[in-house]
Amino acid sequence: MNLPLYAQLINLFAALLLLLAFAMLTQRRILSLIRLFALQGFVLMLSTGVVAYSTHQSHLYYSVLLTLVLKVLLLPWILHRLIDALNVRWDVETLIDIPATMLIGIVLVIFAFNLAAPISEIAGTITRSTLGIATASILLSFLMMITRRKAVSQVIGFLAMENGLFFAATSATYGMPLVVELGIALDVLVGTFIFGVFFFHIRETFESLDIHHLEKLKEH
Amino acid sequence: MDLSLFRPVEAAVTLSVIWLGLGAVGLALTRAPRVITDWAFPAGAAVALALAFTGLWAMNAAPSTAVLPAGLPDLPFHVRVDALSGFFLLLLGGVSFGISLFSAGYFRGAEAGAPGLLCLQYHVFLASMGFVLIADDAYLFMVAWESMALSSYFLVTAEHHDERNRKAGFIYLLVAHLGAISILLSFGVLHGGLGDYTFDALRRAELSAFWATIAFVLAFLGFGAKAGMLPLHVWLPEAHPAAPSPVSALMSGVMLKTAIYGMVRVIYDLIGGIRWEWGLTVLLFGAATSLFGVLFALMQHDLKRLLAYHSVENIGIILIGIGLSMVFLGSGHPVAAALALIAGLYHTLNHAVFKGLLFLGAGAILRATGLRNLNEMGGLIRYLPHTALYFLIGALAISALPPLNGFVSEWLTFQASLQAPLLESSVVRSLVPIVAAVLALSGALTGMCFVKVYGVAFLGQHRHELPEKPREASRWERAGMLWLAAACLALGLLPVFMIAQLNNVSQALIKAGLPDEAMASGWLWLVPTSSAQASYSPIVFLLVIAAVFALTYFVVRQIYHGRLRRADPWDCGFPAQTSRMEDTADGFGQPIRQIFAPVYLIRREIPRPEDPHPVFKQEVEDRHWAWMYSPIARLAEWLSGHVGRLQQGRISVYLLYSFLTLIALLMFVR
Amino acid sequence: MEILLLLGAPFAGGIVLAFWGHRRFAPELNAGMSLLTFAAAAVLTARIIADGPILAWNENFFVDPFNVFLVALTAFVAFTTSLFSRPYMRIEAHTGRLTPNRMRLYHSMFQMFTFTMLLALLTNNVGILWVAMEAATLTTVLLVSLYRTPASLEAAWKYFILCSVGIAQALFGTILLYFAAEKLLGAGGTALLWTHLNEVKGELEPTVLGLAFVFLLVGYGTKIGLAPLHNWLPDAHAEGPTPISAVLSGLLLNVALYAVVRAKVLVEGALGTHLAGNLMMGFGLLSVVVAAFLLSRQKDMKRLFAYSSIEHMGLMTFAFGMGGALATFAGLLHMTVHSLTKSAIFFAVGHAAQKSGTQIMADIRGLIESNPTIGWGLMLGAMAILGMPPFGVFASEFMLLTAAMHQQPWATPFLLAALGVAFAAIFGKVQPMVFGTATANRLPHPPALIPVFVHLAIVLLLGLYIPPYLADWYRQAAALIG
Amino acid sequence: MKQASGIVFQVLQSVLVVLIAPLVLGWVNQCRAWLQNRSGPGIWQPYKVLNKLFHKDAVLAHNASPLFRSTPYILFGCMWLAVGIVPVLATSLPFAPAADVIALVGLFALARVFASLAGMDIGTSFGTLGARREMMIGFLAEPAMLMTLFTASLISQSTSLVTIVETLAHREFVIYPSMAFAAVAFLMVLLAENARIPIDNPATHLELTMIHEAMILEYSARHLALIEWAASLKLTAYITIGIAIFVPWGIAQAGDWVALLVALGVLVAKLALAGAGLALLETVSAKMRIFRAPEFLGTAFLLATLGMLIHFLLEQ
Repeated sequence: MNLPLYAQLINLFAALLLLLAFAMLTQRRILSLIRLFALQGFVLMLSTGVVAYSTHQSHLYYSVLLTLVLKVLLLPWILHRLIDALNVRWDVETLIDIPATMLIGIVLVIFAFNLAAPISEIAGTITRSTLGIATASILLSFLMMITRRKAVSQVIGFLAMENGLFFAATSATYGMPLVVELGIALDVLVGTFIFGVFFFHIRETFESLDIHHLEKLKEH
Repeated sequence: MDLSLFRPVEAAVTLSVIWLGLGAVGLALTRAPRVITDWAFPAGAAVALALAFTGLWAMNAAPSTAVLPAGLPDLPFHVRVDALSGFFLLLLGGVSFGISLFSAGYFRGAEAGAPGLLCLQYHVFLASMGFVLIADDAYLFMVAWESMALSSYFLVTAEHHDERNRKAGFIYLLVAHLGAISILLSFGVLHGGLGDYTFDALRRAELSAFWATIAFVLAFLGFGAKAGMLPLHVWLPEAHPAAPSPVSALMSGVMLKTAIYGMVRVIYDLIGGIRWEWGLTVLLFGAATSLFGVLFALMQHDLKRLLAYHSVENIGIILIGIGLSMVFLGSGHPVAAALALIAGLYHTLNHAVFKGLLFLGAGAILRATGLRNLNEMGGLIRYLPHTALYFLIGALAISALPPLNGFVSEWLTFQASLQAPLLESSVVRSLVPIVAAVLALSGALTGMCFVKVYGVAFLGQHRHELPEKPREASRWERAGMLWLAAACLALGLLPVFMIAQLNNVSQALIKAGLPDEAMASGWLWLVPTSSAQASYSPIVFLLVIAAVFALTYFVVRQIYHGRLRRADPWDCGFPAQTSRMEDTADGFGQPIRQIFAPVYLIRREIPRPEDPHPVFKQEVEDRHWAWMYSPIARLAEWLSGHVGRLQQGRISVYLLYSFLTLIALLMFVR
Repeated sequence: MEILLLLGAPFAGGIVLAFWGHRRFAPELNAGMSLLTFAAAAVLTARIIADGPILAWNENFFVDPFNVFLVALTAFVAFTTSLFSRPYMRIEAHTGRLTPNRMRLYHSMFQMFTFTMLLALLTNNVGILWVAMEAATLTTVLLVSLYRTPASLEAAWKYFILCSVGIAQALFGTILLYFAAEKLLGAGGTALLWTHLNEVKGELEPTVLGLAFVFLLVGYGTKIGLAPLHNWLPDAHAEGPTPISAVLSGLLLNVALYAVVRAKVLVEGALGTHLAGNLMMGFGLLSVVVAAFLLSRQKDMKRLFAYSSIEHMGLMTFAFGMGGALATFAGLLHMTVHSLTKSAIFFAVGHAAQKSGTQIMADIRGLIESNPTIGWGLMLGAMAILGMPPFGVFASEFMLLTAAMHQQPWATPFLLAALGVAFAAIFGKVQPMVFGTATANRLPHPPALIPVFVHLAIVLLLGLYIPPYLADWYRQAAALIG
Repeated sequence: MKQASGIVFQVLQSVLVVLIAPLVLGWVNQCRAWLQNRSGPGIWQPYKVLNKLFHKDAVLAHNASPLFRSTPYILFGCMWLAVGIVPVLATSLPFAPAADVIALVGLFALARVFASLAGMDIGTSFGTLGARREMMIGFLAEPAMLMTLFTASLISQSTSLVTIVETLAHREFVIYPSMAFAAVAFLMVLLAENARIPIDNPATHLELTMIHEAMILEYSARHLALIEWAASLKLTAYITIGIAIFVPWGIAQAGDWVALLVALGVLVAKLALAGAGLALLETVSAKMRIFRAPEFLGTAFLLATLGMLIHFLLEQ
């Protein structure tokens, strides 16, 4: 089948997003995690732009702008500042070793595609196949949050999940209503700030950002 | 005044509300304890008396209903007073009258602390019992039921500095609450999904045999737990002794009876369509309970604990009566059923009276000597002559000795069990006599137990040096005991009147009563079915004995002489006589402990031969803890241990939980 | 208009207190703002009772019997909590556990939290609802770690991560909802308005809504504290300052449940099956059982009552899942009485902890002597929460259990066992704290126990007499939820 | 007229039985003496003993309570009532309906309780010991007795002795297997309740074994006399109950003077036989250890219950 160009582009970006999600899942070093996160944001912005252009959804341009400012520039910058301030550049050790994580990830992707298939059937939008990818990247970043042991990388996982959601929103439904988008963006921003505050508190309390310090409250 | 406007139900509601009001007054007057003891409690007693008369009135009047302006939106509080609740109101009022009088004297700086709070809890307790008896919808019933448990819980823990009292209160409220939930579920079964919880609706809903049986079992267990039926009795011997004595009297005398009321109300009235299998269940549980209760009572040396175990026994006897009537009713012999039901209800009343009396007596002893342990008492008849007399009456009554009231109800129960030949199923027919045998055995054992109690506590020489000479009970206290003792005599000598009243109850409840011949045979002769079959006249009984007594006394004095010499006891010429040589309470129970050894869980500490100060210790414990309660507790512990593993602090694991939940649900949905 | 005031008061309060929150009069100001909010809520409620549901601000706000009673409840509990927090936070500051800056943060965030709660309740826009829920997390997370102890940090961190991740799932659910709706209602704002969705719920795409509900349930369910998503809840309740525990238990959980119920209405409408209800029943029952068994292991009293909150939220979820007029009525009533009782308990617990300088139950004895009001407050509160009549909790549990016995008999043994275990656990731990011989010190400021007894009085009233307007208010709500 | 003669009969019977009760005791002792190749004291001995006792001065312990003093009279009254109720000579006496078999057992229980309380009153070691043993015997004997009587009353559909006697006496002779069990049980109870061998030995004051004697150690003179008399009354009452239930033939209706004379003769014969039999039994059997007593009575209880069951299984 031959889709129109922009549809192919969107699918390409979608594929890129998935790839990046995998890359983040396997990435050991925090710095490069942040770079990957920024890159993901960038791809997200591009895809949103294409969708906006192709479907003439004017309000999507705002979200393009939003993505650029927030996900490509602001958040990575904040994260950089954080790890500079806390100098936690060392490698991230994971709970499960990388290959196993990869395998689980692949299983998840298949699962997500199956999940999204029936929906994509009924999707009216040109970008039907992307929903599955969005779902997949959400699950993948979830998996990443589970497997990481450093607070920072967990946060990055969370943000990546937001990206996945955002992508789902734009590609599957041409974006949510603007007010909602703004609200979401605001929450993400505030959230990140608060995360930052936490890093400092945790650090000054435990001299490290390793979350195995945070395992005292338990039931046995 | 127009009686059509003012019916038993209004009277009952008003009086219960007045009780609540008295409680509030008591709380308000915490600063003035004397006012509370001198006015609030006597006022409560007056209310009780009025309530008793209301009950009597209701037993001879048509059922009257009313709706209170409160409750759930679709379910305002319905109240109804019919013959059955009338009878129990009579019980509540009559017994609590004596107890309130006693309390008026007792709570002046006795065991329990602030009279203000006590007055509140005491009267709320009474009022909630009143509401239990007149409730006509499941919700009001449950509310009153649990308020009863709650207020009595606070009374039990009035002495909360004592660790044992706290433990007792805990077990008590726990069992009460579980029982309540089971009753609640029984109501849930009964109301066939129509969102209406009035008892009328519950009566109307017809159930399949299966669901009816479920409802019966739930109700039986729920009320049984409150009544102290085996094996749910464990709270009773803990809680009743812990409370201040008048409260123990109230709990043992009246509260247990509300459980009987609930059982009769729900099984006979609401569920209906009684099956003889149910009756057999009740019968067997009753027999086991009565035997067990008295056997453990014989092992006690704490007076109040002993009395509590006797409550267990008597509940068993009452259950035997009710079970018999259910068996007869279920196999279609309404007249015999009526007889058994009347026997059961009459014993309910009698037990309320004499058990109340005995607990008050125990209270008087406790107050005079500060003792609860029988092994330290002795010779009290010389210090507390009045209490001794009243206690003797109570003891004879509970031992089912003619001509007192305990005997009448046991006699009726025997008569009912002798109707067994009517039954078709030969199994049941041959089970009933065995139950009768058990009843006879436990009756005789009760006699032994109270010879022990009275002999050890009041007779002989006292085994314990008291700080000062014990003082006889105050006027209020004596009045309370006198009232109940008189009731014992009256119910024992003139049973016919009460039986006639109970006949109304049974007419109203199972549409059957005693045959007319029985009713027609006059006030002197108590006749269950026909005078050819059996008859009993306590008055003739008493008169003959009295006459012979007087005659002999007179004759002996006249023909011979009345000369008398006082000397030391002879005792086979044994030189020394110390109080340590007489039997203790434990010693008195020793033969029983030997004969029924398998029943008990006995822990002995036998001193080593070289022990300079040998101490022989022996504890008799209840097996039910071992085989029933501890395992449940351990199971819960174990489960919670494993559930606790879920939560072991690692955030990654928590994330994993939500992740897996998500995946699982997604798979489930697709 | 009332809506403007209702939302404006706490928002303004949040801004103002962000600057003056450390002043001497700050607690009074805080209480005043809450009072203003409560007044507005009362007016609004009166109006809704008078002339039915309203839509405001081009349909962005929607008030119907269901949410207005939650609005009133929220405003009321927020107000009483602010009253309670006056002496409480003073004492905390006095004992040096809090610096002025943190007082500022506390007061401002308290108001902001109220704002987000009310916004979540009032908005008609499912998306805004989500935003408000997330914002609620953000406002409270720093309060949980207010004491900066390692434990509080850990609790806050878990709270933050778990709730954010959960809420992210909810967002995806919302997106799917929008995705399904825009085909019918077209792109743009209207497709997220609950009223519109409710009208067309019949035609919504079942498969999509099924998925959407799963994500929404997992998302908001994390906030409700349904097992096994509940793990943040006890930590957050136990480590934060007590007023926050009170509002978390009393308000946040309710609002999250509100969101799920709103979703359930749509999904059931779309699927025509009872799937959503069954899921909710399953989660509810699981939470009840798990919480009941965890109760007996607790040593920290705030943790204990946190678990009891999980148990009761489970009961409500079960009730709403079961559906039917009676059960839903019971659920709504239980929402009300639970938040009142639980916040009252937390008030009492807070002062008890301050009085004896610890939250460890084993070290607390004889409250009834050291301070009878606290002692009785705690005892009666515990009795109420354990479903002892004549308190209102019993009324709702009565309806709930009887309804369950009729509709879902299989569930009643679990409920029975769980309630029994919970009773044994809580009661067995509260009794020794209240009774016995006292071990306690004086408080620098007189405790505020009026709220405790006001709450308990209302709960008692609801147990004995439910005013008719409240009743048919519930009934209308029940009719809405179905 | 009927009433009047009924009253007369009632008084006559009671007085008669009360008067001959010691004679029965004396007869039993005499038979025992003969069986043991002793020339006994003669059957009038009990009367002499009573007379002697009545003449003596009563000696009372310092701490004796009113209960202690009134007990002998109560016992005597109870036993008098008992023999007044049991149809010894004639049926349908006016007092008869006042108590049925259950009440009769209750009456004996009442007497037993008072006796034991009196035993504990002084607080001597032997008194309490006796009381405890008495109650231990009693709590097994009483239900056993009740069960035996129930067997009879199930056969005659009534618990009133009169009806039992009349149905058993005046219906055509039927063999009831259940009654055999009942009879054995009744005999055992009789032995136990009246402090006879093998349970107790009335003729000894051996501390280790005595039961009944231990209780009344502190009594003297008139009190003791009354107690002894009551004891003999009790024995007579039990024997007559046994007669009435198991060999009721020859009893008279109230108001029938001729039949009365016959009945009197028959009664004397029956009593003589019973007494002799009792003596024989006591002679051939040996006193058993006190802790075997429960087994003995337990057996009686089981036999009686078994009798009832057999009645239900065979005779319905």
